[in-house]
Amino acid sequence: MTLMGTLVTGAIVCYLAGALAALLGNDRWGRILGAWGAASGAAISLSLGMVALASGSVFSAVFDFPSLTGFALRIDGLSAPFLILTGLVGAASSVYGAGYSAAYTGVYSLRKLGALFNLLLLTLTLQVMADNALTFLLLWEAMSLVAYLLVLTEHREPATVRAANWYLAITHVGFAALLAMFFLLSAGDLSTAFDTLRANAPVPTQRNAIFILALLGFSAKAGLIPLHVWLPMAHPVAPSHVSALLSGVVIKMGVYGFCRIVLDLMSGGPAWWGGLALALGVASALFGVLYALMEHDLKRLLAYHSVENIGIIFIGIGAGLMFQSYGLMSLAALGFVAALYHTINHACFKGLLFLGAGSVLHATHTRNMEEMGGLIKKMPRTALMFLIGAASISALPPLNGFASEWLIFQTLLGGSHIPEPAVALMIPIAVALLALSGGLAMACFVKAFGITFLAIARSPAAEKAHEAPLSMQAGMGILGLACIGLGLTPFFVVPVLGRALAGLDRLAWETTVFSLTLPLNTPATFGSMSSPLLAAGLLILLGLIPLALWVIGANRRTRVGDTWGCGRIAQTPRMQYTATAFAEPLRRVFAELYRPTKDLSIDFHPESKYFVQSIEYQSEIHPWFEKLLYQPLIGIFHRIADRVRWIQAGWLGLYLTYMLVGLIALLVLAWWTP
Amino acid sequence: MSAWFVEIFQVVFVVALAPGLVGLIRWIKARLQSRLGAPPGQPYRELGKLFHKEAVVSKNASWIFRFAPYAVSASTLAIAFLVPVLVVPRRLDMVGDLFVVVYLLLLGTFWLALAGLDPGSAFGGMGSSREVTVAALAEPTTATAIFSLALGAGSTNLGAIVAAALNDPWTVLTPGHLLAFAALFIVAIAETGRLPVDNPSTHLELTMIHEAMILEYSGRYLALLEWAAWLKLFVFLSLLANLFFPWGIATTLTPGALSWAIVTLLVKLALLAVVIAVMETRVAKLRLFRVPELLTASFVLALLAITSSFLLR
Amino acid sequence: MRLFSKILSVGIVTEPLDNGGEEVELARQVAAKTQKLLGRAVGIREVDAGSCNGCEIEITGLTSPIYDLERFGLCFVASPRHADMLLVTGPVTRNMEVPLRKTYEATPDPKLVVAVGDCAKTCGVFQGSYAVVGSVDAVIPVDVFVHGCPPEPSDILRGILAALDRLPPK
Amino acid sequence: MSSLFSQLAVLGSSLTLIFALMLLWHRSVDAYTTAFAWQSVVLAGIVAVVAYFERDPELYFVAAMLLLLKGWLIPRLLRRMEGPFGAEQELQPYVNTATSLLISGLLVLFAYAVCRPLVALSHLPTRAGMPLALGLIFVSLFVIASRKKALTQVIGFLMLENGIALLAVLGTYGIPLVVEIGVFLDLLLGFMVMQLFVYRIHETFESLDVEQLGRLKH
Repeated sequence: MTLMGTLVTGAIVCYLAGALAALLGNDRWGRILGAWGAASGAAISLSLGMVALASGSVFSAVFDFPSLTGFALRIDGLSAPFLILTGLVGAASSVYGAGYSAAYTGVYSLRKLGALFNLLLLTLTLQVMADNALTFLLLWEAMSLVAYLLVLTEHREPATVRAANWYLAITHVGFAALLAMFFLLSAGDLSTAFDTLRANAPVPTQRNAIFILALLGFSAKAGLIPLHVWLPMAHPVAPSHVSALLSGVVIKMGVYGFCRIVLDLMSGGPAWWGGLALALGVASALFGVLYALMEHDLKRLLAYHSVENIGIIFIGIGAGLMFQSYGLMSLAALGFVAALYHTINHACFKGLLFLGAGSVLHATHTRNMEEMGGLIKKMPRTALMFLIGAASISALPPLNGFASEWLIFQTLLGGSHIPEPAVALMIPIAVALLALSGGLAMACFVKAFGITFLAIARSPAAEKAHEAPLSMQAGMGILGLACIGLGLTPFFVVPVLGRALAGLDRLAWETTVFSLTLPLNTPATFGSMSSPLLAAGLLILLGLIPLALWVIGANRRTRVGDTWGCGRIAQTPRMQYTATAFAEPLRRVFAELYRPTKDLSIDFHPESKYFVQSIEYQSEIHPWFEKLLYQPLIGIFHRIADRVRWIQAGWLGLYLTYMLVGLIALLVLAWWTP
Repeated sequence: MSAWFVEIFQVVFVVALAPGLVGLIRWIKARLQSRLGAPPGQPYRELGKLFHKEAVVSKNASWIFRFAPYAVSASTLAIAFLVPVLVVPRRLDMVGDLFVVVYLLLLGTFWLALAGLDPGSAFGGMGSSREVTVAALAEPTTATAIFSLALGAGSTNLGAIVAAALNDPWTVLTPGHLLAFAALFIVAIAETGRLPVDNPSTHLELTMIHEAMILEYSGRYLALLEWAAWLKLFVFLSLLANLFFPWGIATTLTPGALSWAIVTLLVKLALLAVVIAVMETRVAKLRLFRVPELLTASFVLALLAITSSFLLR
Repeated sequence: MRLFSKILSVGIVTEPLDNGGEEVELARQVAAKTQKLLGRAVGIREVDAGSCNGCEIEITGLTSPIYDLERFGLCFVASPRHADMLLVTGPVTRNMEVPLRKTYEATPDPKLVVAVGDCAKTCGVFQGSYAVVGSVDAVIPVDVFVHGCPPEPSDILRGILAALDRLPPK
Repeated sequence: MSSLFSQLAVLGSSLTLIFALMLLWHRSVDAYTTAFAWQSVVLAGIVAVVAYFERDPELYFVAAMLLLLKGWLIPRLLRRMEGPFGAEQELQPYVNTATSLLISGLLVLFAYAVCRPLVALSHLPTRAGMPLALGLIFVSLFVIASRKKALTQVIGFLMLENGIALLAVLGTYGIPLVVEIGVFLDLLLGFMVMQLFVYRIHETFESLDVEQLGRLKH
């Protein structure tokens, strides 16, 4: 057995053992052993991905047991980055989950949670290895269902059930699209190996249909606009370590699937494919961050940011596809590498942020930012970790978000090489909107960190907050280190990812060799950036400034006093800026996009209208395009459901008759068709 | 060796002259208001005084508040290292391009905005909220203007852009170039908190943007933040001057070329200082909610800049 | 255009400051070190402790082109944290006692206090009122008093400069 | 030589476009009039530049006419019209300022896309300015469509006319002088008629808000 085979088996065994231990053990040991199983399985997944990238070898296995016929697995370059991010986020969130899920003891089933968590990691690990449509679809459905059950963990909350139902509905719309897509792609035989599919190119009209179906199916999973509605509902209600996995890894499977089908199996297509992906990406990036800004539920805010970042990833992929269609191969490679890099980075910082939000939730029992504040003094380590995550997602140098966003910018700048001017003119608009969403993300995370962790506690719950237990800190620490590490080493990560793409055999890359020198020169020779030097420079300057102060003999005395408030007697938390107030200027600026509803009612004194008894002001923001898109659909479903209600009679005999009729019809059909 | 010496010298030069530039703008403005005004060296005295005063820190503030001045000044200093002020080509060009500069600015804004929220004062929150709004809305213009500059030079590296403009001095007059200059000038005004976006000499908390965030700072912290803000203005103006009108910048390391570069840079900056002072005398501060309109206008300018560079390429 | 031709025709209107009458009274000796440190750059925070606003009108005159306090390196600042000197006017009312103390505490050391107007020293016509705590030096230490009801802007300027030991020679 | 010519032509066209954008940014009719006057001056300058490089003395005459009529006479008349109505302000246009600016930016992009084949065919050194002239026409039309005050619309119309003139100068180096003079006369006459209308609107509604015209139906 090869090394990779051993690793695959090891991972499967670990996950299954973890699931079993969680099911059989008592609350305490089941929880801890389940977490160990998941963590060690994830560590193996991580090393599997690394081995695959380092050796460049391909692992493949076809199972021929009677019960597993047609089940085929294969690991190649494209699977490897996804294995790595599954392993990284999986390991961190299982360690974290060991401490975090203790709070569920006696409230919700810990056994189910632990077992499902292991199963989710198992399906995720296998998903990226699937080597035929049947395996892919089976695992896809299994992953969706396990994730659904995990979202349902706190099943006594009505909001949770609602969110889980939305998730289930949309994920199945996506599944239906994928099913149709694979039928078209494999001409009806779902067990055809992907290798055969690569060799047989479908006709162009079919290709377009396949692309549209793939985009629909995978964007439903990835949470691309307009199929993102389930994401801000389902991610917040899941347990936080599960949210980290959902936002960090599960939605990335949409990205993986899209890359697998469109890049690998169909090896690119006409320019409008890329244009469509790019446009959807830009829209997701912008709307995701805009709605995140208005959100005061910490976890929902993070979920909307997932929509934004998936958008950024699709910008990279879309730009890459466009360049590929114009034959600009090195730029295309750059786009895909940037997208993959951002995928891994997003998994790290979003996982970290969800874990941090989980610690806050654990300590304060609320997700509402307006009831937090001052937590940096109560939970300094969580605050530091959240700060690292916030700086990374805001693409601040020298952390990892910056490295990948910089690459995406560089890719887009290459857009001037596109010979079609009408297309080329669309690129600057994408650049501008990407920059806007980057700036807004920074604003949003100043809000998220500032209102949550800084100033004075806004509620008794926040005052009584406590630092998270060690296991949770360790979970956050892993991802925090990953954020810094990935940020400092783009000169290493980029060539490695380039090699992952070079493994795709039918993509004829011109340049997949990226320079390994310290600065990161992009292949189109557009710009250079060196984040390790930048980080070193910043650190040196940070040291030099206090030194300079000491040299000039600056006064080093510090006196602690009250916050200046124009001489008022005392400061209360209510005098602080709230999250709502913080985002108000942007709400006004983008009023045309938000279309907030306003509701003002003033109670006058019965004697005179110059005496006001109470003023009530309410303003809400409902995503109007969701209403525009989903309301009619839901209406249609309701109407159809009303029409076909007569079928239901609640009488067993009738249902058996239906079955009989159905069976006969099938047999007749089978008899007719040769 | 001498190349590295010049790099260091450039930063020292920028850091040393930054307060003087602000003093000069204030002095010209005072003259335009029929006043004698403080001498241009006044900001140096202010810094000297602030460094020797004690610091008062709010009891609600955390380490973020104390760390932010260092973070802000370090990121601004890093920008001073990256921007070509006197010489091209540069050794440090590979460390960061124009995007790095823009995101380092955002890094400073990020820390300053957090520091504004930290003491829990309403003013600080207001300042942070407005600062991040303006910073976020200025981003599209900046990115688009960078795009149009990069189109001309084939690179986002600052040294390459300046070198390209030096090679072909007539590109300076192309509309793409001029429009991008106008767009970036508006961004520079918004980012450095000058009129009509923010009034640097206001004392009314409700109209402040930048000042509101540093209302809580005193002593050495305040000195660092003020210096960083002045440095930002200096770097922004010399960036504008050198990217769009690179005449005079040294291409060799001879003392003659360097001193000529210093002279031309000072002349360019003095001209820009006069422009800013005259403009600040002429225009009133915009209402906060007209600022986005101004930034939109700058974005449209940048977009036009790109379209015309595309066409003339 | 019209604006700038006007500016050109008006020219500089700032009047030189001479060593005027006996309106300035040094309440206590300011440390030489402080005077040296604050010498030529002073941030001033104005605190109205309950005045009739007569003094405020005169203080507003300081920023005008005629008196132009900026030529001495003085400027008004927005927060006591940025200030080196408090310019206090009026008798201290009960409501303003705590804010005045808080402002004094909020100002980083070393700092100076200049009390402007007769009320600040004697409480003026408000003396003995139930709403008044007393003169400014009853609440915080004062370095210089400037007499007058209200004092002229140039007297206020002289008072500020006296605290810094920078009065122009007679 | 010809590169300088084309640079100047494009620069001038960009300037005229920017003056049109000012209409969207400012709110007072006074500023609109100023913008229009400067735009006309720049237009006259472009015509003079074309005349210089193409050695076409007739165009000098056209430039002078432009300067006199649009740079001086019409702005003067416009300012005089403002007198009786007081300071009119465009406070609530149909589309807000920021969105208007974005839309006009996109309109210019669109103009570039539309002009692409035209520019590719032409060999004139001025061809690069043609998309900008078309953009000016689009933006002026947008001003007329999105603004409520009658005076703004009049200025929008005048800028539209400037755009057409610019396109003619850049695309064909001007039309015959006779036609040009006829156009000028038409323009003056049109302006008079519009002036009359504006007076009547004001008389009837005590306001220059063209939304009020909807009331004429009843």
